[in-house]
Amino acid sequence: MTHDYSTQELMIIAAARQIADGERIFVGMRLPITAYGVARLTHAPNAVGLFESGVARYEPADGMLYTMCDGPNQLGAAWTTGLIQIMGLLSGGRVHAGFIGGAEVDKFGNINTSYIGDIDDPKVKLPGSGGAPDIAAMAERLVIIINHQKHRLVEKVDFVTSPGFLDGGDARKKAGLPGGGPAVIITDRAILKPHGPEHEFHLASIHPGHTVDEVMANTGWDLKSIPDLGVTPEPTKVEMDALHHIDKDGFWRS
Amino acid sequence: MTHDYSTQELMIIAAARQIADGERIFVGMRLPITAYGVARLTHAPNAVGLFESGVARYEPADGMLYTMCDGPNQLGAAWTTGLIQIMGLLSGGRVHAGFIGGAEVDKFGNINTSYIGDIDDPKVKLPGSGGAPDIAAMAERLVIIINHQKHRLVEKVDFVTSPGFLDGGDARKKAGLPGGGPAVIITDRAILKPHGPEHEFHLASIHPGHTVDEVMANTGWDLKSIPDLGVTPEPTKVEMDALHHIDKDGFWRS
Amino acid sequence: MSLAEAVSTHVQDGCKIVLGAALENAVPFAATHELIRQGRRELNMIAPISDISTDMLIGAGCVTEVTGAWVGNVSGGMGHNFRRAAEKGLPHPIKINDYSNFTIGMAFFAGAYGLPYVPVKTILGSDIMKSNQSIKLTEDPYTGEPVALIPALKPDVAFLVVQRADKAGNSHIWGSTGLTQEASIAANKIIVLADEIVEPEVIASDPSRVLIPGFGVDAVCHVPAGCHPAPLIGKWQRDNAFFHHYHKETRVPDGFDRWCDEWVRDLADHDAYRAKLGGELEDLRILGDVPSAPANYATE
Amino acid sequence: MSLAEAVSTHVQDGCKIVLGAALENAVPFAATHELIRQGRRELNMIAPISDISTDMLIGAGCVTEVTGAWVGNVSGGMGHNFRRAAEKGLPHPIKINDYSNFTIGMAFFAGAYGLPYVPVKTILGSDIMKSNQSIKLTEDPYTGEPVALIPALKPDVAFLVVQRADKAGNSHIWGSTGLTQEASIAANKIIVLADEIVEPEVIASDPSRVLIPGFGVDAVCHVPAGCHPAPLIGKWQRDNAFFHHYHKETRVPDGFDRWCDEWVRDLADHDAYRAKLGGELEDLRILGDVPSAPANYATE
Repeated sequence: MTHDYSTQELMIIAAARQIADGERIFVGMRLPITAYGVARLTHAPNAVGLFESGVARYEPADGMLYTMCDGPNQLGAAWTTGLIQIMGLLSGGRVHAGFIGGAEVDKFGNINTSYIGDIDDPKVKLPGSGGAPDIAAMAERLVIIINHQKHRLVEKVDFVTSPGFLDGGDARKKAGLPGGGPAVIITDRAILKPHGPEHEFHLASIHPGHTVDEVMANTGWDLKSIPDLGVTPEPTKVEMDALHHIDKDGFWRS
Repeated sequence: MTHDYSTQELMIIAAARQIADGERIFVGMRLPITAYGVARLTHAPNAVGLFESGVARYEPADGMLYTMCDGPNQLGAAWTTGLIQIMGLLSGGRVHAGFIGGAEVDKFGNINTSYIGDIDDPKVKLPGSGGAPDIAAMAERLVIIINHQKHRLVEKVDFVTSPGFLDGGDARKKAGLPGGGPAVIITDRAILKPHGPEHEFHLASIHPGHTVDEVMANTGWDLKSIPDLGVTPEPTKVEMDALHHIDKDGFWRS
Repeated sequence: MSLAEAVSTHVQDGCKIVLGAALENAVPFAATHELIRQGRRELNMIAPISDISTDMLIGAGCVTEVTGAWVGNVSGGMGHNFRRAAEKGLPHPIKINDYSNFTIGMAFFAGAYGLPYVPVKTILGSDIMKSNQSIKLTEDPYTGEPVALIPALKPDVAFLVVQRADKAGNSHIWGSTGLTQEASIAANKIIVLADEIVEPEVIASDPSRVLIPGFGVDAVCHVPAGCHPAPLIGKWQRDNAFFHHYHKETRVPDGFDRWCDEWVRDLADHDAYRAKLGGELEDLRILGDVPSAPANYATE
Repeated sequence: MSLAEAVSTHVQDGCKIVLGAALENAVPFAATHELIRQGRRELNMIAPISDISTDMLIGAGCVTEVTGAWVGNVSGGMGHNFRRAAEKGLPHPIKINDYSNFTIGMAFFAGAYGLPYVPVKTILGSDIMKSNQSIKLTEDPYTGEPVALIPALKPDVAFLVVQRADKAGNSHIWGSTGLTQEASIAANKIIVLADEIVEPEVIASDPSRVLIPGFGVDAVCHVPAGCHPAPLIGKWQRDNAFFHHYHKETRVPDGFDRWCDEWVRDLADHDAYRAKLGGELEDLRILGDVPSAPANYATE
């Protein structure tokens, strides 16, 4: 099968579709900021992008960003202010969605970016949380982006940096978390969504060219599928044109 | 006896002497802001004036102010910001002194600017607290300015808007108040200071031309004197020159 | 959107309203007048200090609750309508929720940024803890020391005067801002009264000057001198005589009614108010130019 | 005052230090280097995110405690020294006090403004509540709902890079500021690294642009490009290659030592560092001019 898009481009388009018009989104760098740009150029022209350091933007920055604090992300911003003002929107329940990644995610959508192994004697000390726990706790919904490997999609994370549905069922609600929790996991092989009263992540669609067996073999828990399992819709021409308009250098093509 | 200063000018100079160099002072309008200006021009050239609306100044404003928010109080300020930033200095224990007035003050330096009579059916509803309780609670010391009349200096205020020593003794400490409490009451007849372990306000000095009997007759509690009761020192020429430099129109002369 | 339309769309009887939160500057008096004209009732007016704005609304019978630190006339002292309502129930009784300036600041801060309450020491010892029953005296669980909890305060609508905004409500404010940012972010709706409407490029040239971004704003109204008689930094001087006049005229209820007819009810809108002020208003217009040093946002 | 003098005067072994709190811009790397040169030990580094600054200090053996939300290399990912210290105790073990960005923000806010603690919901459900034992899980006394208490955090010294300051430390900052204001006000001492020293009139022309007033500042040092390799809005672009180079060179302890000798220990001061960078630094200097629209502070 030939596709004139890369896997990463498919992931970007899938992520862009998670943004509705007029929404306030915690964007983050790299793949999600590109997805935000595509959404703005296609179906969500009035979305607002938020960055933890204290930046809100309408139009995404012109040019490549290494960090959210780089000059191009501040020039012409809607608002350059403090962390409390921007993350306070989250705490105040005024943010629709946030994108986050991680080293590990488990079947209930809990994310680890802190410690692999024992916290007092970690095998790997990861950089830490940044603002991800705040986003995971408070945003109406969370979009998780991660590479689909068995050691990344695990039965249970070693450390819950950013809470998903915790132990499943009503555990998240009982813990007092106001936000809706993770709505989707977008990987390089498939899309997973929470299903049923346990909120366990199920296979929701498989990217073109991949198989259920392959996806299951690369997942660290006994992955079930939703009843109407399908194939992830391919990017439309309009979406790809928008992506190419942003990604002029073809960074995401390979 | 002739003096070439008015009573109000004497009060201003007495108030100015309460400011030490380098201190951060909650100033307020009218008499205290003039006192602040005199202090800056004489013994406290590095004092900093704070205003609740969100203003910090080195030099006092040029010209007459009706409110702390007037343009002249903002032009050339050290900082124009929010209320939390300025009053937060107070809450954070970084303010040396504050000036406040009131409708009533009692023998323990408690101040009422809220309700005369019963709170549920007040005889007089006063405008309210503004930031005075915060200043009274937190500043290292409080300077109270009030006209010396029997219905203003009372045995016990109807409503403690801004706490002094509460019921006296260690009541203030027990209530958990971090600031040092009222250090002085400057009136148009005398200066009162807390004395002894009860922190009851005593007569500390009498303004030139006034008598102990007259002061006592105009005080609503059985006013005692400190052992070394004296006469309030007259303004010096340097102080009066500074005052006249600020009060060019002679507002405080009569 | 006209201010009349913004008020009729966004303010219902019984709303919790912030009419400016910068204390004595940038008070949106034009919105005060419009609320009186449209006869809103049972409002809860929330502000640390809004000079005579709250007093006017009380006199006009719009208010049943006052939440704040101070109500009066900064030039004249007492607010006569506030006194009559609190002392005699005229035109009808009002409930007063007392705060100090810092504690109402913390209440707005908590409301803005999703904190259920904020623990403070600055109100300890004050009888405000007795009169305002939402404030809880408790113990700091770390030290055992007394601490007062100030619960979050979330207004329904905040009206704000800004020096300049674009059509989308992205707003520049300078000078002291009191609780403008916290009160507006805490509010469910924000209505901006822009003294000047400018091109989006002007606002975007300085995103650090933005106090309220447009994505949080529900209506933008172009209302020159909407702050009169309060000052607006770089735009309008304070009309001190007007405050004294109000104080004198409103000593008795009849006097307030006459004042309110003349200055509010008999005028169609803020344009008519400005026309009535005429040269008095022009004398307050700031004509000088004392510009800020530029900040450079170039990226290379 | 020279930066070397400011460090030797104000920083003792064992201090709690903030080296920038704006996240990835305005990081005071010149102060990082000076702390390493002067061999400070047992520091507790506090910051939400300070890019590779914290990693350098850990590698140089200056740090025994890290308090924050993220330590790494924003360009390269992991911070090798941070990993070695946490995983193998090299050069020696460090204690990690985990926070999320918003909760460390609230800890600074509480420290700045005299609140004993701040109750938040944003950290509920996270194991950070277990790893950071200063955070208490409790019940909101108003609703009975779970809430986490974040106690006040008060650094000993905060170093801040600002675009311009006068000699007294009155400072203008623009662009996003992260927790700069809260962290510095919470700190016992503030040391300003001014990219440019200007006349007092420039700062006074715009008091709303002041983030840190001079009366809170303990030392002002003129340090052009003191942020390198981090960016400073309107002044310096980010040196992305430098971050990648650091990441590559510091994979092994010997590599870090060589890097640290070359770029820190063998250089006398920041002037020598700038001279060594030479043209590479000049290429990052922002030469364009995209000025903010002026704000008028005239009073009449």
